[in-house]
Amino acid sequence: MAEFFHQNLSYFLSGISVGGQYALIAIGYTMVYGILRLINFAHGDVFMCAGLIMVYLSASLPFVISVPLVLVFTVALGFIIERVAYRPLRSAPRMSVMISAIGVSYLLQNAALYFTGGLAKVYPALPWLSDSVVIFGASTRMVTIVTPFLTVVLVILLTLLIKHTKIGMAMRAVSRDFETSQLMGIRINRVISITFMIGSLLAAVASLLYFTNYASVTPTSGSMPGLKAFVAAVFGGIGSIPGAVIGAFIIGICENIIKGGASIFGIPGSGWTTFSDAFTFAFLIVILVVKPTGLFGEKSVDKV
Amino acid sequence: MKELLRLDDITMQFGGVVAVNNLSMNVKEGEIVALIGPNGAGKTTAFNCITGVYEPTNGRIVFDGKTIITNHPSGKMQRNYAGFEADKYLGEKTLHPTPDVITKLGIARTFQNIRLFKSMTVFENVLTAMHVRAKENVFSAVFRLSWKEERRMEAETEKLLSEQGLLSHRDEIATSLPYGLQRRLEIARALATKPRLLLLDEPAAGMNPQETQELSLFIKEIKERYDLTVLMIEHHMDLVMGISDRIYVLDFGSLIAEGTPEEIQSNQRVIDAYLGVAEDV
Amino acid sequence: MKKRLLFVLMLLLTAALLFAGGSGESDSNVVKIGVFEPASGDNGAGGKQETLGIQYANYLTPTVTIGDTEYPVELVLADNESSNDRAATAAATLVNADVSVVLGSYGSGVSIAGSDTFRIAGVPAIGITCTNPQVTEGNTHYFRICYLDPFQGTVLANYAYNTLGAKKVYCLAKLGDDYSGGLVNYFIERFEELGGEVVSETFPDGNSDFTSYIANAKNSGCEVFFSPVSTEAAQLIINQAQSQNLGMPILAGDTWDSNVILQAAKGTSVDITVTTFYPEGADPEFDEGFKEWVNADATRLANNGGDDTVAAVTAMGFDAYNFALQAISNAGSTDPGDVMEAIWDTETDGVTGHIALDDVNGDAIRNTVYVKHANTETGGWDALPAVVVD
Amino acid sequence: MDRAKKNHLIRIFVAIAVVYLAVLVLEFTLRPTSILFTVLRKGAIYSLVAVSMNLLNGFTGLFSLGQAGFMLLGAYTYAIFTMPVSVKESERVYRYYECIVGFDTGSFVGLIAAGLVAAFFAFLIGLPVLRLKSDYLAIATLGFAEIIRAIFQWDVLGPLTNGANLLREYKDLSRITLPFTDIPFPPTLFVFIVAGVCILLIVLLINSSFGRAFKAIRDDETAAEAMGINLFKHKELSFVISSFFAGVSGALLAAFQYTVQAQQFESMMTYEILLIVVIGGIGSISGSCIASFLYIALSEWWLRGLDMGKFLGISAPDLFRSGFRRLVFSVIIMVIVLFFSKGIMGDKELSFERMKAFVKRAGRKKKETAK
Repeated sequence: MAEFFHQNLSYFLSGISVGGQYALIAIGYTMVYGILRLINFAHGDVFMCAGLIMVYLSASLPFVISVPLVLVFTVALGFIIERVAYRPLRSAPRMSVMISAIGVSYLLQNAALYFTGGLAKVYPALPWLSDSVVIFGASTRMVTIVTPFLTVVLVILLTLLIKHTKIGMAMRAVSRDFETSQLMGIRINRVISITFMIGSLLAAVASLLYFTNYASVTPTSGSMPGLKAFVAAVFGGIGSIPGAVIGAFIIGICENIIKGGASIFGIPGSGWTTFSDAFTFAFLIVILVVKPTGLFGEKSVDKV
Repeated sequence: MKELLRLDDITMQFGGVVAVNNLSMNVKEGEIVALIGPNGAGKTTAFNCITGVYEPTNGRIVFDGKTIITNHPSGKMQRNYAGFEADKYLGEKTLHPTPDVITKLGIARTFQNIRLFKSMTVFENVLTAMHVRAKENVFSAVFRLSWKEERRMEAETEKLLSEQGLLSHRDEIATSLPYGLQRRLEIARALATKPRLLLLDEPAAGMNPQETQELSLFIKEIKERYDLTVLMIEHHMDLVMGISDRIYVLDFGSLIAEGTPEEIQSNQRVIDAYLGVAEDV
Repeated sequence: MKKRLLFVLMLLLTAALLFAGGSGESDSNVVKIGVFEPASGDNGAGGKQETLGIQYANYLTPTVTIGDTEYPVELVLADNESSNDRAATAAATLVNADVSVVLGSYGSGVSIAGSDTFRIAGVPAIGITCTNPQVTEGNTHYFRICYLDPFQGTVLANYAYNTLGAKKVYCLAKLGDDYSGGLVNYFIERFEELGGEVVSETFPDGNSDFTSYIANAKNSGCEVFFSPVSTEAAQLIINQAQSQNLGMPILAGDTWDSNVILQAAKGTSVDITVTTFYPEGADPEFDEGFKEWVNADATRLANNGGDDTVAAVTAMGFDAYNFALQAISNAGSTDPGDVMEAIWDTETDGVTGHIALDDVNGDAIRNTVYVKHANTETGGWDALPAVVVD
Repeated sequence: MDRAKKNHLIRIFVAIAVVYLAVLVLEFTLRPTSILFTVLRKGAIYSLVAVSMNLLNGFTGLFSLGQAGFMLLGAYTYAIFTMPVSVKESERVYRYYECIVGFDTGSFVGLIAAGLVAAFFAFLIGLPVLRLKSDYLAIATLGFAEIIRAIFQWDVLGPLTNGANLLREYKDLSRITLPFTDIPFPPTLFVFIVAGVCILLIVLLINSSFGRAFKAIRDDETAAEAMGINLFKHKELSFVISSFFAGVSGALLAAFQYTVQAQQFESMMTYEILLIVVIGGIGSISGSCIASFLYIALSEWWLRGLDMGKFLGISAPDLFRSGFRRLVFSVIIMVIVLFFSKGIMGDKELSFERMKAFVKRAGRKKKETAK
């Protein structure tokens, strides 16, 4: 047993850590969906851009300055995307907004492709976070240990913000009933902007953690984590923050268990790892078919 | 007269809200029956139960002597069921077909907030409703092997439109029609499915007295011409009292009265619950 | 307003069409050589270094003599984006630019994918570092100046078994990648023949979490980590091997011979050994000239990965260009068909050794594999004894 | 049939005949590797898949993002079916596996099989998925496409799919011959004929009683159901038919590319097709076709100069370097999505009257601006 634990600890460690990073991205998806009913396909790419911004900034600035600047720039990026690509379509059919989101995603990826020259950029090693540590005999990085705790702290802060501040109340109102809250004098555009900014901020934090672990940024680095985070959000019941976080941890851990399947279950590895990404989607479909509203989602009744 | 539709103990409960409570009623062949009641009394919910949009929590619906819908509270519903007769239908196998099956049986409906196919012309709206009775499959349709059937449907649509006085608007987009004509088109579309029972959900909503007058004639006329039985929800008392053979009154989901227009007009409970309020307005 | 904007947009597009149509003018006084290399995607870094070698050779020898006339040589670059489905279009671009011969590509998959376009157009192509046998097999238009995977895989397996003394090896290839999949396959064939044991896995496209694979390697008791993947993935593997304390030597093929790897490995305790085509220092004259040329221009320096290390693929690119020039001048014509005929019998002496092709598939006859070890302190390569197979 | 309608149909047929004739003429005059053929072929293939997606998204109102997955199924089926047995037995393609498919067929059978396999899988996938609504349907179909991609890369299926490796040497465009002969079929014409016939079938479907039922579902599900239209049956039908044609277009793509590999059928491909549908106008067949050709011409041809250092006669190698084309291209797409959200055609179809009117209006506008 001890031997088993010792051998396989590293799978769970990286599962929990990547799960925490997915969770931070997933919150951005779930909040935006809660308010606008929009799958913000560009969110994963905002995450990737945060990584690239860090690469370029840290080349000339010390970390004390570049890290806060990354957060600021990413938040600004989120704000601008909402302003330029989504706000003009507020009254358009939902499909157009979703297509605009796909367009933004395409644009961000291609812009990244152009500016990086299509090459992978090496992410700088952040002091302390990227130090190696050994826990229970498994060696890993500090960031692996820090991520779950940081995630939980940020989620608690966010929950407090939503529960107890005025803007949080406005967010809840808007996600409950868009039109009525508009009539009640809530400044919808402001609420939506702030939602996007919070989402981007968390994505920036996630990018710091994620790319410290997997230190190379390519134009498509954001798409897979983005999709997985979205699945996590759906799994938890889209619109529900705790749901998204729990979903993200489950997906992160399962994914790593599949990759380590040969070692954990003693199954000879006949290409199981092929399914480490596909698994996420299989999981998603099962959830959607069995419980379409996810773990904590609310059921809505169509009025006839 | 033969009974065409019968509701037995129909209860519809959404979570803790009982929208329709133990409703039993019947409609005989060739009648015009009205279902009235104040806003939120559960009239439209009852319609939705009959047409298969909702699955009633408890009760049975019989159409033309055949049980078409039956259900009893089960699972989570059983624990918080608030209606009557909870175990009366327990033995029966539940049955809740989708709305299209009900339509094929011969029950057609209109909607409270007109639901026309908004991208289609008047002609296409009616033609689409013919699809359900069309004798063709997807191959014969694509390769135009069933062009005779298509011609027949088109001819029938033309006939139906001319009978409803809509032929002059044939190629206009349905939603660009004036309100009254949209209502009329919706009825025409329902007729295209060849129903025996027509359910009208507030056909006179938003109409002025003169239009309402015309509508009442229209309903009588189509009833005769197509040999229909009509069940309608309506707020316009003139219309209801003018053409109904019998009236059911719902309040807070429960049936509070039934009878001929004269009986209803003199029923004290109805006056208290409904007409009294209406007179104030 | 919108209508007008649309109209202007359409006018612009029509104009673009006209210009694009007009750009096909052919200049009969120039010899065109197509460079079919990735400048982006997984293999972008390697592709750029290989292109640099070609460009440097072009800088040194900008003309070719056909008969008695000297013609200037123009390089036509097309980016195949390291993607098999874009390769055909990039190949078509080159063919339409009337090139006499095509050089490339880095990465076997794109070469195979672009191959049919060249075949139909009758344009010869010379593979520089695509080592998968399928590139040249069964066709007469694709040639190659490097050794093949069965050869490289055998050498690597021998090295792992005999020199490193490993009995169990962990192999990691990228899913759907002809290069790494092929090399791992030949490696396994040979290694099992020698009596060793192998654990083999693949990772999907876009994967960046290698910690589980590293844990798998450790848990299955392997002694060598063999992963001849793209430099993109290599960076991540080295990085995570360091943090996870892999504790076994990493063995890889020619792709890892890149300064990207050196930069990632510098200051770590990862033990990396690679096989390659050319060790820096084998031809000092070439090395110095190239360094000077690269350092003279910021773009070149960036394309070389930010420093002036001489990658083996650069040397190969250099040789390929000179080989192609030799073939053109042997053919005495710029016609692709004539060049194709002439390539079979062309021989040159390049910085990576003598180049001559066999008569079956048009593959280079090579018998030397160079071995390098990454020096994690200096961030350079230490040359190990080369392996010569007779 | 009244005369106006008849004239209209005749004019359409004449126009189509002219296009096909033009393609045939080009085929014998231009060099076979001309970029124009790339645009024409790929444009026709994308037209077909865009129209098939339009059938789902535009005409039935089902937001499905599984197109790439069905194209993959079609492409692989076609490649495996039409690859000669001698190639399958040799080591040229199936190098690491023993191919278990012991037969080969002609390209026509291959195309039909490609459609049928895609349709069959669509049928199975549709059973659970089509009960979902809008975004959830989109994300579930996207998920299925990714799962299909992973399955086709699975080692265990290697004897069938060659693992994750390339398939080639099947009946690609250079190997397709006229039936019962060895005379090569003009490749561009072949693509045009297959795509044209398929699009014609879709048009016939849309203008049939079933097409009207699809549109009814798109306009108002509740009302459609109340009119006796079985939602699930019709959605499934639309899904299966759309996937059939996506499969055929996948097969054509495989034939066009000479090689095929599961890896390329990623979600970005579906997004591209969706963008084409939107640019052309959701619910417009001719719009989808026009947009496909424009899209392909822009991305593969007209903007290529942006990558190669020279565009519109302007030479700026530092600005116009690799990747700039795609950047400009995505900006153009964003402009279209934001400012012309109805697309080129809206939900109308192309007709001579409309073209005449457009030219007239544009002419007037031009005069006005000139003043």
